[in-house]
Amino acid sequence: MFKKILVANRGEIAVRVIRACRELGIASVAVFSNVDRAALHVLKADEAYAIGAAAASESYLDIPKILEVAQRCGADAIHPGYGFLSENAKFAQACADAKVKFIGPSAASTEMMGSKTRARQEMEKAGVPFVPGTSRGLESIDQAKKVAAEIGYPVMLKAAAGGGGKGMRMVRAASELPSALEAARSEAQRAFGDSEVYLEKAILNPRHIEMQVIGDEYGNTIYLGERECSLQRRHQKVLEEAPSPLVDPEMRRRMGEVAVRVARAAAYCNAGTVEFLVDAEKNFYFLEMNTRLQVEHPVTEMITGLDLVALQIRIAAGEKLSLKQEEVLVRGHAMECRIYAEDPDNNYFPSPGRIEMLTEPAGPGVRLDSGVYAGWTVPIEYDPLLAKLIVSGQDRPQTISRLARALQEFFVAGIKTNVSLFRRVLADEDFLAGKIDTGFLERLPASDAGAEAEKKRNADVAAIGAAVFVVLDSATRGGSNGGGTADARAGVSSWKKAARAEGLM
Amino acid sequence: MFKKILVANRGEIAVRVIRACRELGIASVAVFSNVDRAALHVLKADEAYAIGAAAASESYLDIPKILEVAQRCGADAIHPGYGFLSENAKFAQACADAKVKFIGPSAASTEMMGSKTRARQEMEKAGVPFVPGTSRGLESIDQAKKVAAEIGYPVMLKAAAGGGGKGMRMVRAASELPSALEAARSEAQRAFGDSEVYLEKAILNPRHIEMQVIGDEYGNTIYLGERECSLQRRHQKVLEEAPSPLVDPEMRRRMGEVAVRVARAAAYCNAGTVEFLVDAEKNFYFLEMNTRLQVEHPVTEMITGLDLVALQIRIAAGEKLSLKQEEVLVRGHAMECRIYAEDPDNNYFPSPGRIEMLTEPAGPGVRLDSGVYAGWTVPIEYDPLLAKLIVSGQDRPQTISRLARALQEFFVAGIKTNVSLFRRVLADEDFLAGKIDTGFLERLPASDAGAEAEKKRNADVAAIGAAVFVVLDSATRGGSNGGGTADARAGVSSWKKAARAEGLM
Amino acid sequence: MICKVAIDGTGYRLELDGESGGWRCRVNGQEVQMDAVLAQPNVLSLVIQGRVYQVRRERRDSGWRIWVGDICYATEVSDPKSLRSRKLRGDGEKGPRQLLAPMPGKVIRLLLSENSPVEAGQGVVIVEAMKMQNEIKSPKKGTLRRLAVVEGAAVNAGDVLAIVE
Amino acid sequence: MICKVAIDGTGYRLELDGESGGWRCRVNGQEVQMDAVLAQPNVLSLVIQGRVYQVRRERRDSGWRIWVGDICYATEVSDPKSLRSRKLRGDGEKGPRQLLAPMPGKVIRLLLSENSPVEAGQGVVIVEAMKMQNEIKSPKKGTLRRLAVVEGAAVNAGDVLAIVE
Repeated sequence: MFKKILVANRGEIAVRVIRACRELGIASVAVFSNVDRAALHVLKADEAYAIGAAAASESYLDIPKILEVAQRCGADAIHPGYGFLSENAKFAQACADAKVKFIGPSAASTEMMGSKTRARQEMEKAGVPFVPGTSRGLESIDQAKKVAAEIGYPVMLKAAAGGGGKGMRMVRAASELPSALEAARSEAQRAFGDSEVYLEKAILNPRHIEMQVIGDEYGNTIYLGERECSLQRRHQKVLEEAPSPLVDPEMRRRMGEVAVRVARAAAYCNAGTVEFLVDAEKNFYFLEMNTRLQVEHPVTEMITGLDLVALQIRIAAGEKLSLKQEEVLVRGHAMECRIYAEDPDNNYFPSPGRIEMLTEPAGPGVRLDSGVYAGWTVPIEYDPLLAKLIVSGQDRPQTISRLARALQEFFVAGIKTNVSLFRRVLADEDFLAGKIDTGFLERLPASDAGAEAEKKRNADVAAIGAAVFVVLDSATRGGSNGGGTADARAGVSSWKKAARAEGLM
Repeated sequence: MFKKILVANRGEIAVRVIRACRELGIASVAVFSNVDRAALHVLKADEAYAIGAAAASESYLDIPKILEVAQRCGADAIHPGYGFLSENAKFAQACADAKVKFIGPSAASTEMMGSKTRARQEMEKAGVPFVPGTSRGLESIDQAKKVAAEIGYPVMLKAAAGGGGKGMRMVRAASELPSALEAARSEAQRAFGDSEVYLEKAILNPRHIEMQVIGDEYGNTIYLGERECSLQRRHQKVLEEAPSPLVDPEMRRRMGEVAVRVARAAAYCNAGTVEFLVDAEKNFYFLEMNTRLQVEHPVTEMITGLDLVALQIRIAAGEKLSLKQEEVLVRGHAMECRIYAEDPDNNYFPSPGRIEMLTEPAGPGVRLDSGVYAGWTVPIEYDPLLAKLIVSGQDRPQTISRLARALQEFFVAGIKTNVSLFRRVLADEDFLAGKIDTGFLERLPASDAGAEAEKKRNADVAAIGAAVFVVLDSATRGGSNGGGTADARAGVSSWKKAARAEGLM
Repeated sequence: MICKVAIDGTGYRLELDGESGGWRCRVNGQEVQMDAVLAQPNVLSLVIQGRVYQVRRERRDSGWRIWVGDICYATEVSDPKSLRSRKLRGDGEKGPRQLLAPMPGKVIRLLLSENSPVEAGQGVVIVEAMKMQNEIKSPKKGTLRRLAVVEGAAVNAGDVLAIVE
Repeated sequence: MICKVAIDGTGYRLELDGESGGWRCRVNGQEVQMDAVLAQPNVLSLVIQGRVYQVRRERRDSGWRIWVGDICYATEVSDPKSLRSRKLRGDGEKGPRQLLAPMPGKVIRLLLSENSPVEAGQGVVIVEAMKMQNEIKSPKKGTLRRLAVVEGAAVNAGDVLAIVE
């Protein structure tokens, strides 16, 4: 087993990997950019090293710097998390050259899957079902127009090196194509350092369902069930669940077997995810393979009882997969909410800044994978994901009501979060019935009648609360508007005494 | 289903029940004594009512007051939690008389099991295996001496109305019997309002293993697997796990079937626990039935995926048990640590007081059922249980290393806790091998070589940290020892600027 | 103690009084059975006629935010002048309107030039933050009177990006 | 800045210096590569020669407690006098010794009367707290010189219960 693992990431996923390392008795090494010195992953690691400026290209994407730290501190493996360098075949190769084990698939597998066009060619050979489109990067706007006209609008532009919605554009008409292509290319260049973009038929309001697979170095590959990831905004997943309300055991088996076939065709080792588009008739089409841990891996962990990060590490260390396909025991239901620093009342604009107050949910069936803490200033440079709230229950209805309860316990002040969005989702009848697709969030009414009624009803409570704060503030300061004890750590009763002593009450 | 449930308890279990109510869409009502106005269960409930003085006899044990609140607020059911009135048949009867549903077994079942002597008589009739002893309360010291002489020392004195170690005394010789009997009687009187005490043969260092059962009002009764509860100090459980490392599937089935027979003999409805003493030869003896939810119920929830409190409420509302014995799907392993406010370095004396700092563990496999928060003053009047840390894993070794990781994340200042005790337990070779019995904690060495070495090694880190605090304090106050910004919510970098501006650095 | 507060712009007059064992509270002259304790800094537990509320305060430059559970109220206390001045701050359709940066970030593109006509909802500036491109749109139809930023500029939340007239 | 601290009674001399971009630190004259940030009130993150430490401070009447991870150190800072005075406080076997209440609670039983002989480890007083009876034992063999409490008395942590000589 490894002695020391460098975690080439930040935020909640770095914390997640550090926890797994600790549970395996492996020392963990954090790396951090200038704005992340006080980030949670740095606080929680065993060792930590600065790797440069805030811009990811000068720190979390800087391969030589990261490898230099790994060798200086004696790390024998690197976990890339998701995003950043996790699907960068050059990085995997550079690790191999430096004799540091990359915890993930080989550079060759990553490279094949990393180029969506090449992946498509290989997977078509292996008989995997596909959505019609180009299997190569677009060379010109004219070519794009021609292909789009052939397969018919709407079409989807996608970054060949992409993932997570970056560099993706839906195009509904030929007139939109030039500006959309330019935007997609520039976003792809900025996000992945590669502007290659391809085109395929857009399936309107499909479901997005993915299958977790995992394989060891000895050719054993199994699937661990699907995740329903249809709730997306701007192609960014927002809420995931497992199992999918759509998928029955037979469909699960078929998808699982295709996913394993995909992995085998790529000689894939370690944890990976095969994404499918599913249409209204339950047909599924291969979308891409994510050659890394997914953000939403916890929902699979909850329903299988497995620890995917620990399995990743064990497999990378050369262990055999510890269970067979028939030993995968799926039980119950799980959902994950991605808590983003964004303002749902203001077009979901990012909301970085200082977390002034933070109350986190807990109790039965609640798991929180967080990358932040009260007092931490969320920087503007990175992904707005603050934390993942994952809940599990006996079945889907219990999981939903538990999630609603946990969200009610979640409180953040100082920055805005999308918590209120989930309240609307969980109250929606289509959602409750499992009728979801990638257009769900767009159709979801922005107004929340329940919240508005509650707001009206409780306005006098807010008034009373405000007045109590005024009284408490004045009780020790003597002023009428000072920043008194109600801010500080006042005892529950001490202010009352003080107020009485000063004749204020 | 009920519309409103009054929770006749406090602390973590009241919070647990309130959460279950919220998930079921039921309004929850907290009751509180004078010292509990700011307690977490009050903060989390939908409604809250004061019920009297700090002494439990004047509040949490005051049946008329609690029923008066239930009727005033329109609660249609009462959940008693554990302890307090949970095993008081008079309370169950008073609820029935007041037409408020008591969430638990009938007064008759509780009464039968509540008197350990009567329980013994009934269970002997049903052919349940027993430890030799009196099946009636002791009438005199002379009788006690006579019985003890017959069955041989050591013997155990137990409160007939008891549970949780209160009113229990091990007696090793006849000379100790008078004072032990008096002490047990007075403790029983104080704890349960009933001084009846009985006597039985003490089985030295047995295991304490219990079986969870649950039955509905239609005669369906099933078992949900065992819990290993051998780690006890002063007869108070400290760490529980499920499954027991001792119990194999065959033994589980036999114990489960005896437990179901016990429940049936008592016409038992709702959740209950049948406790067994298990000797070195794997013989198990009926000890008692706890006619309520156990403190340690979460470990069963973790391995079965069920929500016992939700099931309790559903059954009390007249629903049928939703699953059959063969549908109980046990997966993985779980452990619970009871975090007590007590000082492990000072004979485990209680340590009530103000919680100055609190950091709670989270992440994969970690569940925290807490009754406290930072800033809350733990009162001296009640049980020292602050919170329960429950972790689950794929198997026992993973669960142990995950628990160790979670304990490392747990930090409390202001009051002392027993967290360091668990560190010693988890490092013990016998514990790791599953070789535990009720004498384990007594035998566990008080010293912790690992911690002592770490303490020595890191003393200079403490010195550096202290000096940094001195610098930060002086940076804004100008004094050398003031209570400066390091207390307050200073930005990560602002103090540096201040320090530089004042030429201190 | 008498206290005036405005909750989302609506004024309330409160009389609060603490006796031994409890509070007395009047809201707009009407007696309300209420108890309050400060559970944590800026976190109150209120019990009003038996119902429990968790009330939190967040201090902002513009006043307080008072949270009742997870619902947020813009709150101003005891300063009638600021109430009045807020009402005077033009939010109407007439007159020049400022485009403010809704979050800190970097201006990566100007979509229009000064003095061009602009539709309501048309994009004016793109600000990148947290790896997302956010199009800042005109709140009204008119003329882009001024662009206050250049491409590449770092902006803070609330900074003026442009003025539409 | 020069700073003297005592950690569990052992003295350290520290020189700390903050430059732009980092700290300089000497411990007992020896240079140590160190960086520090205040993550939360009373919570520091230290990185010392690459290793990460979470250091917390708890203020007590008797000085600070400094926690490195979950290990606690009694700490006194910058006041040589208090270091000396602590050493003078007799904790030896000779002379009268006080029995102090280790926690707040209620005295429910006196097990000995004044002037009775007492063995080391013998119970003297029973204090009930958090529903548990706690026997407070004599730290030495001698005579119970004084009982400072009566049955039923409420005591706070640190209150003198009895004196054994």
